[in-house]
Amino acid sequence: MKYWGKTALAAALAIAAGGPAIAGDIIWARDGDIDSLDPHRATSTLSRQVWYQIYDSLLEFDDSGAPVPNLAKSWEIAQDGTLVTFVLNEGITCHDGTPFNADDVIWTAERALGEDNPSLTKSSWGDIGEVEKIDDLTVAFHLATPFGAFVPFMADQFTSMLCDSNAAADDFGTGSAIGTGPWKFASWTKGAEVVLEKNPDYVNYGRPIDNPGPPLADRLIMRTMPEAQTRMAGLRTGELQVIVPPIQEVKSLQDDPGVEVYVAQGTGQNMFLQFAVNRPPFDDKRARQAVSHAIDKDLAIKVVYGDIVERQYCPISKGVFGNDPEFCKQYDQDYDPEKAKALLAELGYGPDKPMEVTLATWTGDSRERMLQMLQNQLKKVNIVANIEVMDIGTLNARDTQENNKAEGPGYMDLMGWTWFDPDLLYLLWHSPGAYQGFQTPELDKILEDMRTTVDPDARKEIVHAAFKILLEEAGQVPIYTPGWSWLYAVSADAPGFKIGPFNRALFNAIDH
Amino acid sequence: MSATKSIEAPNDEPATRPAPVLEVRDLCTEFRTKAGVGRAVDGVSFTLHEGEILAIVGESGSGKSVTSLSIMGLIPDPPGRIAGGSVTYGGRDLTRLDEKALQKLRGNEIAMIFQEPMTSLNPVLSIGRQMTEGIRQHTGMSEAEARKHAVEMMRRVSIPAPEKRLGEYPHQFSGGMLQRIMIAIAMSCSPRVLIADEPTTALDVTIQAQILELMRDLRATTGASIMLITHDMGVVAEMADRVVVMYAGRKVEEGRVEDIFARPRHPYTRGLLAALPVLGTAGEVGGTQLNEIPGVVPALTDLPNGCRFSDRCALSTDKCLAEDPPFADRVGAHSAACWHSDRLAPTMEATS
Amino acid sequence: MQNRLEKAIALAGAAHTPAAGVAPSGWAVLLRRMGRFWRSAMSNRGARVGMVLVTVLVLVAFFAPWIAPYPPDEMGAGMSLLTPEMAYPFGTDEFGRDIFSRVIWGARLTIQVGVIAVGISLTVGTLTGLVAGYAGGWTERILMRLVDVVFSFTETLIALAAVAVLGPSLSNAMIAVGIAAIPFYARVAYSVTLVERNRAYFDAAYVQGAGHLRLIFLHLLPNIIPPLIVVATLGVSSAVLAAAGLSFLGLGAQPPSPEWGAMLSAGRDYFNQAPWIMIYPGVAIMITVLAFNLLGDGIREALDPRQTV
Amino acid sequence: MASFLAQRLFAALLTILVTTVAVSMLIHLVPGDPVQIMYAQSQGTTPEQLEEVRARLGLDQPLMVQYIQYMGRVLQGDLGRTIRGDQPVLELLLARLPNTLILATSALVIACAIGLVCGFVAAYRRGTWLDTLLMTSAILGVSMPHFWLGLILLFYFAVHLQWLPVAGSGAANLVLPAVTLGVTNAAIIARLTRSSMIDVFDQEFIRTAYAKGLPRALVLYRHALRAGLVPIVTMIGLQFTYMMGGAIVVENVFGWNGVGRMAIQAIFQRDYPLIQGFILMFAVVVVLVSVLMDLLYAWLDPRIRNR
Amino acid sequence: MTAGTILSVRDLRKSFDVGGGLLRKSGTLQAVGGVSFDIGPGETLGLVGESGCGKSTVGKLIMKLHHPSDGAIFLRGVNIAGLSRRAMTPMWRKVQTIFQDPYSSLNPRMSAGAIVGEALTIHRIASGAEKTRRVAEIFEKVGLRADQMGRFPHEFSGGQRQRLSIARALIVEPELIVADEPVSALDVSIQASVINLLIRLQKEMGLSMLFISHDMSVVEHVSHRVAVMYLGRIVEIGSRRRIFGDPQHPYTRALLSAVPVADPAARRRERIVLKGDVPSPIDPPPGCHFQTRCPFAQDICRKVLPDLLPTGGGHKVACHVRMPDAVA
Repeated sequence: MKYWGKTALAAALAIAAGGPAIAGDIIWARDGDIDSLDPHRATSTLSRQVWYQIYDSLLEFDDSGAPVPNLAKSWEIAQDGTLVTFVLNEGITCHDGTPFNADDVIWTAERALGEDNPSLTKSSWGDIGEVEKIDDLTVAFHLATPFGAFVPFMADQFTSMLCDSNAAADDFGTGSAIGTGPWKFASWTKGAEVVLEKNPDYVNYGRPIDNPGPPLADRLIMRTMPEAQTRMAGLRTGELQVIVPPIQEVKSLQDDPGVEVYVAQGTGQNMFLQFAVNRPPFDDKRARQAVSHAIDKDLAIKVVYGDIVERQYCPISKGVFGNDPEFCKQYDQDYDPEKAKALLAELGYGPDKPMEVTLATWTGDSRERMLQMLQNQLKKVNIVANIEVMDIGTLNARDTQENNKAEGPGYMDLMGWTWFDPDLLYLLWHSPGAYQGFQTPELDKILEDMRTTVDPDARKEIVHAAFKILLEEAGQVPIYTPGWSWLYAVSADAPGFKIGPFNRALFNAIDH
Repeated sequence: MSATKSIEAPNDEPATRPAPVLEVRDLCTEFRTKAGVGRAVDGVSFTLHEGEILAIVGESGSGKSVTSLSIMGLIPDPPGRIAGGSVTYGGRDLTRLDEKALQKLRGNEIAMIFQEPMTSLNPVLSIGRQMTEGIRQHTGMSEAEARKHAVEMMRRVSIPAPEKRLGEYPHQFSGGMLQRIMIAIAMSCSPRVLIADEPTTALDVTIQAQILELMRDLRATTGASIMLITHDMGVVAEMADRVVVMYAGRKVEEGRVEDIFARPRHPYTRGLLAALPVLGTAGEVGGTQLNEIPGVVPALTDLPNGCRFSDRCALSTDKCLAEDPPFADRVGAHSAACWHSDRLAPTMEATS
Repeated sequence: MQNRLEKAIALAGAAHTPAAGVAPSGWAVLLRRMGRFWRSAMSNRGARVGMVLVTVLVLVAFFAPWIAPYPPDEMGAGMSLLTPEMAYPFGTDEFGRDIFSRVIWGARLTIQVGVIAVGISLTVGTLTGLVAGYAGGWTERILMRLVDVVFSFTETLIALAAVAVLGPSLSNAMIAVGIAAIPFYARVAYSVTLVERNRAYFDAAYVQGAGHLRLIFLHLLPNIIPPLIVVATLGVSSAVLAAAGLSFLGLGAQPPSPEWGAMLSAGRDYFNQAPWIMIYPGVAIMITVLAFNLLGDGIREALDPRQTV
Repeated sequence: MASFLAQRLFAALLTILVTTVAVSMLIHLVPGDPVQIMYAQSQGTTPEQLEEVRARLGLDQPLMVQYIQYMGRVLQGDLGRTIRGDQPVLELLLARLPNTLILATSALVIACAIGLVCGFVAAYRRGTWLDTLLMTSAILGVSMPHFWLGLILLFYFAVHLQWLPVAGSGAANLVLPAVTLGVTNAAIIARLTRSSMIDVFDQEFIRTAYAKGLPRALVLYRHALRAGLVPIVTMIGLQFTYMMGGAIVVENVFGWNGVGRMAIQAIFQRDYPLIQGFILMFAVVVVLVSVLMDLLYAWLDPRIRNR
Repeated sequence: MTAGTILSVRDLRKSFDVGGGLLRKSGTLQAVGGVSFDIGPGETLGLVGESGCGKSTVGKLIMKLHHPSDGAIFLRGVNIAGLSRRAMTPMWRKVQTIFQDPYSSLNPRMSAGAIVGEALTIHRIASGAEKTRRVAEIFEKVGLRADQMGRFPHEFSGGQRQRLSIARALIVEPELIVADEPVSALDVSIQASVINLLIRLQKEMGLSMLFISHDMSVVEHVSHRVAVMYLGRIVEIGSRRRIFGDPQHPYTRALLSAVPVADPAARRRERIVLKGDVPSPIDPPPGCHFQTRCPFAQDICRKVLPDLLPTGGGHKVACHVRMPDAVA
């Protein structure tokens, strides 16, 4: 009796909340939710993909991956690379109607670099001394040392420009987010959906898409749908316009005339193995090399991903400055189980005394399957790997923990990073390192040089020197690229989708 | 006790006997159990006459309760069913009536009360509801009229403050009160027959006395016939006009109450009477032994051949073991199912 | 009166087994009476079916290495995603692993889950309920209040909390499921103990001068065991279900463990192309759970024919 | 009745109190450093920041103080903030709770509708082929893992036949999860109803009702059902708790955006404030429902009502 | 209390807390409110009363199955009222009990022999073959066969079970037996044999017995002396002859006249039918507890609780309006 009433009410509410697809709405179904829309507080691709729709950076990447003007119409490097001055475009307005100017840039930079609550990627900004307002539309960044990656970083999503009106909100990133981008934040229901609305005042200065003005559609909705098959069904019934397709279904989708499958190229993503190097067995490079020799990376990739990912040879991804498969192959441990066994035998492991290790990764995509492949291959050289799959945050913590643990079984994990520049190597492997893992004084020195070297050719030499150490020592064993969130299946009745460089999803030109 | 009438004297003249109200003929009721089919009632016949109290007496497992439920058509099916015989009331065979017709009779012309007043009333319905629903069902009275009638009935069974108590629930009453209410419910449509199945067994002796008195009064004022089912020979002696004794699903003896107690014609009846300590008759402690009946009541699925009492009977002969004694009217209306009835009476005389 | 009838029949039907001598204890007798109890349980059709299934399951688990044509995690045993055929009766998964072999090996894990989880809850629960029911007073109040508190959380939540703390793994899931079910056993043990304690035979033993241990272990325990057998049998099915559920959510068994819940969870990505990956483990779970349910129901019925289901 | 309810309320409060103790201590049972696990982000957090977090969560205080502080916050409605996204836990939970309640309630309605009817019919027709059929289905239903049933239903009705939408949180989306959760629980209710009703049918007052000449329908409805309802209501209260537990799994299968799905995410993300909040809220809901059921029970059973 | 007294009960009281919960205590049920009596060697005291009068509680108090709230229980001169369980253990060799329900009083998981012989083990009286011998002996004594020792309770009939219960009580050779409604669950035909057995054994073994029953006829048959209880108190106590022949308390009279007599000729005797029910022991009426139902109640009865006073010849009655001109 009372239940019926309640249910009827519930049904009414539910109908109001959901319902069939509405023209003008682009619904993008993904396997996970954002963490936050604060670019200083979240790092996940799922979050970045969304806030990229809301905020612009000073610069943008063009289709070739080169930095081009965006919010800033020009930039100038002076004083041997220690002073970078940006001139902003006129007439840009924030979503709340206030004009976008130098104050917003300074507010953003100071927020990211300040002591209170610094950006998680603070170190990637470079050693910035001061951000100076020259006039309303001119901002100067004073660097302590020259920093080769500074300019391209200003095209990254981690340097998205936030409007200073965000300061008034106490729920910035979760309940409000004011930027200048093509879409305005409307609402976020954690676990369910993020709703963005078209910014009618948007002018496209740098985004690599053929639409100079505001987006064509009215709303962009990111919906969390963990079950891959339901995303598929939703796409096929027209309820959804864009989905993250399950890898297993890519083939069938490619054959479907009603669906277009986009595979991001030049994502900057790389998937690699790393080890807890501060204790046995992986404190010995032979153990690491043995692992690398033991795994048939090509086969594993083929079984798990087919041909939608490619083999990665270098510590940084294809499409990123310095990537050179031919160079890297020289130092790579090719598939050679016998050699692996021999190395292990040197260390005292064999059929009677298998090496027991933990093999971890984070949840999602088909990484768990990848681990099962690796596990299976390792078993053949008497390495018994126990798989652990966890949340990315947990994995990050775990890696650091494992590197600081003196006891316990060997530990390695399949990790992934996405970056637009080899400066990533500094972040990962310069002591203390993101995970306080592999590091050598020699490598430290090389990476420091890499940061301050601006000349491309010289910088490339240095990058390669770093590669050589990492690969020979098997401190980082590259496996494949890309690694996550790089597939988009788009309904044919929503044409106009595009993936920009470094996996930027662009919805500005979708007509639905 | 002394015998006041000679054995041979006819006890009753058919002409003086009141008209029969309910006639049970060759009633058979079966139950299916895991151990097999058991005949809880096997070929029982008797007649209930206008205005009389007929006691059906027997120990547990004798089939007396099943008999009463069979008459009411309340045998749960499955596992039970009436396998044969007839129950004639008002010219109709109740065993052949459909459910609708039975409903019209139950509680209206034939009413029943049960052993446990506490569990025989619905704990979640008010007394008023449980009293009026039957009245309304049979008389078509309005709720208000039915309540008035219910109050009247409660008054008749001496429930104080009946108007107030109508709204109360069974747990707020004592056992004796509830049995009064059960009787009030049963009598509320002025039935011609009241079947009382062990109505006082669950009650204390002083309450029992109240209830028995009430039933006697009701019989006197309404003229209803009462079929009293009990295991208590004392109650039988106090209440009954006539008695049917049952053992293992069979009627073993029938007769007027005085005759049964004075000159039982079945060894089982005699044994029961002798097993009972009678108030005010005891000598020195240990001076008199109570009569023992050896053995136990047989299982209905595993009955002895011949007479069902044969394995416990002191008088048992080969004939008893081989042949089931028929129920024969030997001496007028006092009769028994025993090959040796005639050997009994003198023995009884001798010991009493 | 039907009951009275049955009682009478049971009474009369009771006979034989005249073993002379004074039996030493309730335990020996319990064991001896198990046979009778067993036969009576097995007279129920459902229980027989359940028993056969359980036996098959146990045999399969025990002889898994001989029954399964391939090791459970052998990749490339066959081509990936093969439809069921003679060589791969349940087909193969994305790694070419033989689903049939994995399901067979999974039986071991399932038995393990059942034994360990039920072992935990049965032991702890029975002792808690028994002690609470026997001791009475404050011991009883505190123990049973605690049990009530835990009971009101439902198994799933407790299991989730335990896994949240301990981290996901099959053994943690087993422990979690075991702990979560304790109140159930404790309540049954408690209520049965109360009933038995209030039976006159307990008072009789008490006034014979029997000590605490004698009263608890010789008089009470053997009498509360039969209903607990029912609870434990049915408990196996809920433990198997709960553990599979946790594995399904990724909170239990980790890859490449052929645990059925985990297999099912992994298989759903392939439902369109290879439904068998998901179907067979699901069927296996269902049959196992069904088997223990049937068996438990049958035993219950043998104990209390009125509770026929 | 007042004393009955007072007693029940006392028990309810006690349950919640014990829960708060358990919940506040939960974090200490975590092997390793919970703060590090929780707050590790991509580029590491400095030890100072971790210390600050520790202080903020009060983890550097003695246990008793921690508990008192925790209770102080809880009583002000502050269940802390999530690690991921830094959102207030209570708000998040409350935003999603209705979804879970809707799911559990709809499932309960389905379960009751099917379960009560089937159980009643089976009890009434005890021993017949209909009883056997119903009870065989019921035992199959009880044995069905609901995540499996859910997936099969999902794939068949939503993915394969495309009869029902898969995206969103509309009424049509509620159908499959509610049915999944409802059907398996219907089997349980059917079994319990049957045995409860059989008990009632065997009661002597039913015989009395027939002996009064009441028609069968009236006896079944007024006498049997009313009396049988009392234990069944208690049982349904318990079922609701199971539904809440089951919802956790089913929400994950169907992507229904309730607290259960958030809880699982929180467990994967080791978002302890959220996990703690979830457990506490769950306990409160369960306790409230059971108090509600006690009320209903007391109202249905005059033995308690008039005490 | 005389030297030969086996059991002497003095002002025994027992109350129970009832209802209520954690928050409030709703009341006290005075089950036994000051009961005193003696039992001599070889004597049977019948304790009669209606349900709820406290007669079973008295039995349980004497067996120490309940702990008395107040008063003394002298068993062979030893006050057992305050004894701990441990201290009581040897006393249980002196006093034993027979229970009402032949079904629940025997542990279904133990063989008949084990049930009967348990006390021998507990009190370290006998073990092994000696134990078996003694169990066999007592089996024969109560009319069971020694070869039935290995059987289980469910294999015995109700009457046989009650014999087992008797055997269990007698194996420690007690001096006093508390028999709590030992035959009321049995069919009439079985009842007789158990009563006969009890009387025979009592004589043979020189037992004293407290025979608790609601059945006046049975009590009359087995008792030397009889005590009548009403609402937790003894209202009349005396020899069987006095109680049944010349009852002084109106309640005793009413009780006797209420018993149906298995003789149709006795129908026309005069009867006292009491009105109403027994009041609740949680809230007994003021003054004499019986005053609410007593046909002879006077003002004093409504105010003063009468003491149990001797009237001579060991007979005592608790009534203000003693009934000199008994109508009997």
